[in-house]
Amino acid sequence: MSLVNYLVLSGILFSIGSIAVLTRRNAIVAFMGVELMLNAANLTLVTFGRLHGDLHGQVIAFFVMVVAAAEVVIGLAIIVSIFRTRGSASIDDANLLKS
Amino acid sequence: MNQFVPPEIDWAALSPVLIVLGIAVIGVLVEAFVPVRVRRATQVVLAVVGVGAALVAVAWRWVVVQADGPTALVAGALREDAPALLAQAILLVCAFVGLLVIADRSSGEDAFAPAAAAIPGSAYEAEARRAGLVQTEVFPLTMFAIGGMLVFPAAADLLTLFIALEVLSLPLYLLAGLARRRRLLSQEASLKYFLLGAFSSAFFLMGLALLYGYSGSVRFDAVATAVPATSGMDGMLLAGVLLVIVGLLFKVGAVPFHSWVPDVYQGAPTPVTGFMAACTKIAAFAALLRFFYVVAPGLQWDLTVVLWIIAILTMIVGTVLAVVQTDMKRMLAYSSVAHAGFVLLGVIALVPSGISSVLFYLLAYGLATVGAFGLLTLVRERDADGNVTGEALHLSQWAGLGRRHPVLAVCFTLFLISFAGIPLTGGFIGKFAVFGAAIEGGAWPLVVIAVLASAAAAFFYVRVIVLMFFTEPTGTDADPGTTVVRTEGLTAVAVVVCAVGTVILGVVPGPILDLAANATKFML
Amino acid sequence: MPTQFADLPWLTILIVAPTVVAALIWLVKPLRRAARPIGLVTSAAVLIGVALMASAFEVSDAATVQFTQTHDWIAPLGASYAVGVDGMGLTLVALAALLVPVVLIAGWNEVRLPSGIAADRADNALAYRQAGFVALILVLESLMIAVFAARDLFLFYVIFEAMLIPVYFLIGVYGGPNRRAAALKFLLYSLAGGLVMLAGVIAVYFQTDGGPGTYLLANLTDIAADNPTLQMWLFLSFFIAFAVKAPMFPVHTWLPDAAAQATPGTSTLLVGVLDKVGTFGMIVICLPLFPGAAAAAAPVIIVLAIISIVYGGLVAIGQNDLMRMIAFSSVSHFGFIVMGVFVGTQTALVGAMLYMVAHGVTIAALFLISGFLTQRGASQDMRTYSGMQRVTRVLAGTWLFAGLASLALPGLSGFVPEYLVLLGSFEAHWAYGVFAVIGVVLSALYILLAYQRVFTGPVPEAGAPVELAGAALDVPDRAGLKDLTGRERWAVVPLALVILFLGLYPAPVLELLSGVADQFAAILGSAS
Amino acid sequence: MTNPYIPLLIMGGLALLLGVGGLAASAVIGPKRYNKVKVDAYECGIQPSPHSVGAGRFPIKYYIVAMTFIVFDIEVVFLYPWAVSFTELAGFGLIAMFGFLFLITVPFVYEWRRGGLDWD
Amino acid sequence: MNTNLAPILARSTGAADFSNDTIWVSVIKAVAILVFLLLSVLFALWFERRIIARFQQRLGPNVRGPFGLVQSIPDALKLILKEDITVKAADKVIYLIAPVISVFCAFMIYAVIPFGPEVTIPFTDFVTPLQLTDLPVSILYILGITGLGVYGIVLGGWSSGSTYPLLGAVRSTAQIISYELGMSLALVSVLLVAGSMSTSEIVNSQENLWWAFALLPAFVVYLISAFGEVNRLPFDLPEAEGELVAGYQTEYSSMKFAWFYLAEYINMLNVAAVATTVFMGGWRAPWPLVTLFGEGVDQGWWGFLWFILKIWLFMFLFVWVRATLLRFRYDQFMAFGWKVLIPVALVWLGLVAAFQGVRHFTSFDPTAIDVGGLSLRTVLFGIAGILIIVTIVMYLIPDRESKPVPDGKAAKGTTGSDATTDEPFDAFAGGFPVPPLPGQKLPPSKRRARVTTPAAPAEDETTDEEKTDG
Repeated sequence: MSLVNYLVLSGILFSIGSIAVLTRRNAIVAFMGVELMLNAANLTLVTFGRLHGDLHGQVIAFFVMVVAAAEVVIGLAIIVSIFRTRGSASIDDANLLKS
Repeated sequence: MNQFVPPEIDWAALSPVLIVLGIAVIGVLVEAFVPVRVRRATQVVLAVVGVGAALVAVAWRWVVVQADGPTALVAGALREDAPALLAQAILLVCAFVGLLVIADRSSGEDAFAPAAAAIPGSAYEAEARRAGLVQTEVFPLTMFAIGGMLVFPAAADLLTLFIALEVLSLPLYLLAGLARRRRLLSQEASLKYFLLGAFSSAFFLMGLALLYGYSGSVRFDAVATAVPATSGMDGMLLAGVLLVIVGLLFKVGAVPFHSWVPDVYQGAPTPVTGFMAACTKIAAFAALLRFFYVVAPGLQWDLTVVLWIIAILTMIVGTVLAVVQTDMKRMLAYSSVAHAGFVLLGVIALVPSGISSVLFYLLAYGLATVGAFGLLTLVRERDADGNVTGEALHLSQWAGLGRRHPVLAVCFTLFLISFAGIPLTGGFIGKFAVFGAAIEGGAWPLVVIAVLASAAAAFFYVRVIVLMFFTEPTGTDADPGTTVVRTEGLTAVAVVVCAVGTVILGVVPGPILDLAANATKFML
Repeated sequence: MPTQFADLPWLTILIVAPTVVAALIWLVKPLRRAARPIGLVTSAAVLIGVALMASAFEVSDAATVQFTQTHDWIAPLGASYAVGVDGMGLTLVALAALLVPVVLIAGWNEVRLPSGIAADRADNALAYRQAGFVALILVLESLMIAVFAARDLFLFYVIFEAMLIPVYFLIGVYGGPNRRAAALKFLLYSLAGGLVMLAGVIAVYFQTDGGPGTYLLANLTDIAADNPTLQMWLFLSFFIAFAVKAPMFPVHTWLPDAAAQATPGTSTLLVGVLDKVGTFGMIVICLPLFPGAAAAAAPVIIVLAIISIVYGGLVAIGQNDLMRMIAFSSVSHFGFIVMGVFVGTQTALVGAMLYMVAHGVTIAALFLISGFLTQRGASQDMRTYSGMQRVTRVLAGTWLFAGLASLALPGLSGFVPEYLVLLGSFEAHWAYGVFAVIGVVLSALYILLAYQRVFTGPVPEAGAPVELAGAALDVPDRAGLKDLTGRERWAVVPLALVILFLGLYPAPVLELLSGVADQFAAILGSAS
Repeated sequence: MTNPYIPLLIMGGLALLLGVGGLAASAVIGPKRYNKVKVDAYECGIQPSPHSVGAGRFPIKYYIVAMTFIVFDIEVVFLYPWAVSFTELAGFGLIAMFGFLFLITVPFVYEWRRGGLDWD
Repeated sequence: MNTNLAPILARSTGAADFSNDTIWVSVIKAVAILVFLLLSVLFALWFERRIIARFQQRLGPNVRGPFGLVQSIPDALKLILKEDITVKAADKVIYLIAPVISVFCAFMIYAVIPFGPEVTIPFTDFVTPLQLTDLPVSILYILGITGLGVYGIVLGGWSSGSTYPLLGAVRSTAQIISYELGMSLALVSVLLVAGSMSTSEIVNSQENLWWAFALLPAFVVYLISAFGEVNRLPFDLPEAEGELVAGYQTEYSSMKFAWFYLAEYINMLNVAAVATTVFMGGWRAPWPLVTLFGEGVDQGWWGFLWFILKIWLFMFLFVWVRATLLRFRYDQFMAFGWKVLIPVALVWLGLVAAFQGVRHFTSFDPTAIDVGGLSLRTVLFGIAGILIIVTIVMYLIPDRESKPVPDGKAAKGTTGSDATTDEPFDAFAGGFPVPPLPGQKLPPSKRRARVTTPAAPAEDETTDEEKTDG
């Protein structure tokens, strides 16, 4: 299987993720979109690592995972606190700040 | 397989970052072990001393670097060179005053929710407030953010940059949601900041991945050397560079990546807004400078168009939208967008003086920003019973403030005219330097637009001055509606430092400019 | 000539002293109550200082910059602190130094208490406001002296912009009912012009070698000589700023508003001195730095100047507001000055320079005296006045005197410069002169018409309604208005003396100016 | 066979086959006797409420556990490769890992002291 | 893959050699493993019931087959033949998938467990390791699959659309992830000394010394975590009958239920196998036997025997504990995981790392201390001994502190909460009875004399017994 396929896949994942962020109104779903984007980047990294024949890509992916995890923690904390206040995790409901 | 070679680590060179992050860690331990009574005092002292010590360390490293030349640290992940150190110093100065504002307790309470996780408006929250609980986690959080920011200008590879980006962002996401009053607004700001911030860092990461794929490395210099090699993957290279730049532009709040700025600035606790507005911008621009100046020269032709458009949009949109704002914080937010556009001129210029001028601009802007937001924290509303409540942020509430509180109003005016770039303030010299660099870099059409935008921008700064000095106060003498609270003194100190700094930068900027003139070259 | 005077850093002292006093007045509470006397003494001292300095001035060498001081200021940007005056600079510094004490005397009671202040705090509040006013005037004096003395382009620019701030506050805080809009308009116009100039200032930096001392005017000549297009752009960036400042058609619209809303004292300084910075800048910066572009643009500018002259005059005739009338007359006068600068003959240039001084004095007299009247009558609308020469004889007389000076009656200050400008214009092209003459006629019209409307005719009976813009208005008692008080007379006396002096014996001043004019006219002449 | 993952795929395929097959088998073999009560949610014999308690939400406490878990999971992610190449990374790796462990411990201690680990 | 992993594989000296295996061999092995697991579960069901019955002075199943050995088969068949109910409120697809995930993940662990050394297949001369496959990252693989297994439970509980399953699922998730940490940390110290994540290499590294002895605290932590991981008593909170009916499986029936049930038992076998492999020398013969009978007992099909024995040793332990201990309260349980297991595992890891560091990277080699022939093994044993003593001492200390409290039972809370109040606890203060918080104690009840420890497991078993036997 050509490595390009992986890149295409990661491109698709990245697009899906960003579309989810941009169009979905639920904070959690949007957040998952972001995670999908990060993982798409990870896939790209690992693929390129393979392409270049070194382990850097994988190592970077490790770091990215860590960062993503930290982001999850912070994100969950924020979303949960909002959710508790409003009983909803919709971004549209959070519109006290005029745009 | 290569034998693992442990990298040489020059601990001394890392000392500023280590000090700040070390204090942050100690701050967390303080939260865990120090009794509540003395916790806040301990945290404040730790943080202030930490930032001060880091500043001293940066100064020391500056001397060393001036003598011995720049070096690569931690196996090349960081660079210790003049621009990095200068950016760090500027950052620390702004962080220092920002920290003072954060630590201040005007009218007896700080700006942060005592129980951030409590449901706004709940009985528990009210109880926590009554019990006089204080939010002291803000100090470690701030220190972590500062730590990330310190790494930012020095980062010489994309991975380090990415991690620093997150280290500085994550605490800020939280800090944005901690406002004592207007909890819902604050939480919402936090959520928006987080979602959009995470979104942009995903873009940054994809850019990183693409650049890694193109060059086989995430080092700036490796990417730069790979640039001339035409391998049929130019599209990937360009996409990667653009995505990375998008991630950084988001942090500086450039149009079209600015949508978070007004909301977050408005919703976040005002001291945090000041800190964030100043320091994030400094760090992000310093990183953008390094990335752009190291990687972009080979790509100049492709990138220029994009960056020009972004710079123009940023200046125009920031200015135009600021004009129609009626909330002080939103107005300053849009003004900060416009300022991002001005600073971009220095980045785009791609000439040595661009580096120093951008740094100078950021210092001037940072001081004025922290000072302005510091003053915002002092102007409060007063309810029917005469109790002091939240900040008076509507423009109309500032009417006639100059009559009652001339010193405050004059300081605020000073910051505003510095923003507007009127001479004898730091803002003017900054604008002068940046525009100069842009003209030197051949971007004179941008300068023309920037000049026009500055003129238009003056309108909304001046409008505030009009309100403060020329308008009759809305309330009566007995019940002014808007009041100015006494501080613990820390904000006063911060504002005075900012004001004096702004004037010094405007009247005798020579020494600082001389210093900055040393920082005109990035170590590859 | 006492040489010990010449060695002192005169200009620096004159620049710093008022600001220091201003800071003291504003910050030190006990001094606030005595703000007005202190301010007057300071400004008088400055005037004496200027006189002493002038006595040390080498008149024979008026074209050379004297009392120079040069220090590095912002070395990385090539900016220096460089001051010095030539004949023209000295004259204008003297004008500024003269007008400040006059304005302070005239405006002694101008500062009123704002509404909504409790009675028990009124005293303090008034003292505070007065202190603020005096302090701002003094700061403005510093800046005015500095701007005429600046021998460094960067320094000039900085002061040029910084001057806006005190004026802005003077209009905005102490002005009339529409002061806010007027102040804003003033600031935005000036700032926009100034920022355009900033672009030019920066560009100049890169057109020269960009080292230390780059901005010294002495080092700057014929920027970008090999690139006429660029020079034209640079010239325009400066010219626009100066045109806004010296209100020229079509960027004059801020002036009538500002002048009408500001206190008479502020208007005096604004039109009498500050606006001269524009024409001053055209002479000392536009001409030597961009001679080629100036010569190329001169015809267009002269056309604009003529439009200013005619338009200003016509609109002035149509004004009902006394202050606006005077402001529009100034637009017309500034047209003369600009024309004098750009027609390119030495005669016209000398005329323009003298015009600046003369206009400064006459306009000051007009503003101040009109101010005395309008404050008494509580209205600036000319239609509410009539026959005032019977009620306030001295006031009417002095107003007429100043007005005649303004319309260039021979023997008064306006005549010689206007004559010189006309002469110089005819020298350059007959058409310029013809149009300029129309301006002279118009000026006679608006002054005399105004005099007729306000001061002649019957004194209206108290309570008689007057048709005003379609609405009947009860006119306050006009018959009971007081004539000029002693203080007010003392304010007018120096101005009248100078008007007479300039009209009867302008030679000393001309001597100061002609050398300078030779120099600059030569530049334009050689370029074209 | 050089690729060790192929047997895993085989194993996975078989396990899946078994899992799905079992369900299919019972679906085919088992009796089907509809009864309204049978398909209701079980709530100890009482009439079931229309929605489950909390409407499918998890109590807040679990989020805290989840977050803490993530922190330690990260730790483990880094500990494993380090442990395996312990001798190669030598003293540098050891010191780095101790630093890392310390940094992980700090928030843990913080959370402990501030009651994040108390389940009530 | 090869290019990347080649260096890592090349370093592995003790890894099993699969180069002879073909796809068909793998298929056969996989089928064998599945069969082995299914049979083991059937056996385990019987085994558990018999043992528990012994503990409770009963007989247990004894009707079908010798000693009731085939009792499990009709039990299992019955489940297939039952009606497959899908509850109304369920999220259909996930409801269906959840048990498959569970059982799938349970099956997958054994793919990397070595059953024995290289053997010659009987009746052929084909030589192959008794292991389906081995990865350079087998341990990570195991942890990963375990983590994936959580999805089965949490999705099953959530998709049922019912209260009790949801609570059970949530509890189960929290529990598994909490205890997985202790488990992972315990494993790190083994990786440290073994220098590999490959299961076969880890087994080979225990040729001289089982890590269970050298790394006793890690072993203990692992064992305890394993109980939490597989939801067994005393940690069977997700399906605590008294509280949550049957936890996440409440709404499941027929084969879907069977898969959950099966997965649970296979998971027991899984953790037993991992414990065996990582800590107990895997298929290696107990070293006294090697000393007694020579290397022969450590080779060939003998390994398989030792492996099975060791697994069932652990299985016995599970049953033993179930029969002995009571269920934890949830807060105690979480506190134990977070405040005891993880810190202990961390500290132990630090000690091991420091020891190894000193040994490898300094000239000072503690294992080379040759005072009276002290070897590595001796030193490790010494450390283990000291730790045991320390543990005992620590165990004693709170006892001494609690002595002044008149009611000895009050200080049993493991949370170590310091919120002791002097006021007596009033259970009815809020209008309805509430249990005491940690640190609070109930006032002596009037009916105290009549209260005895409820033998919950015993009662369950007997009812179960009657039903199946009947």
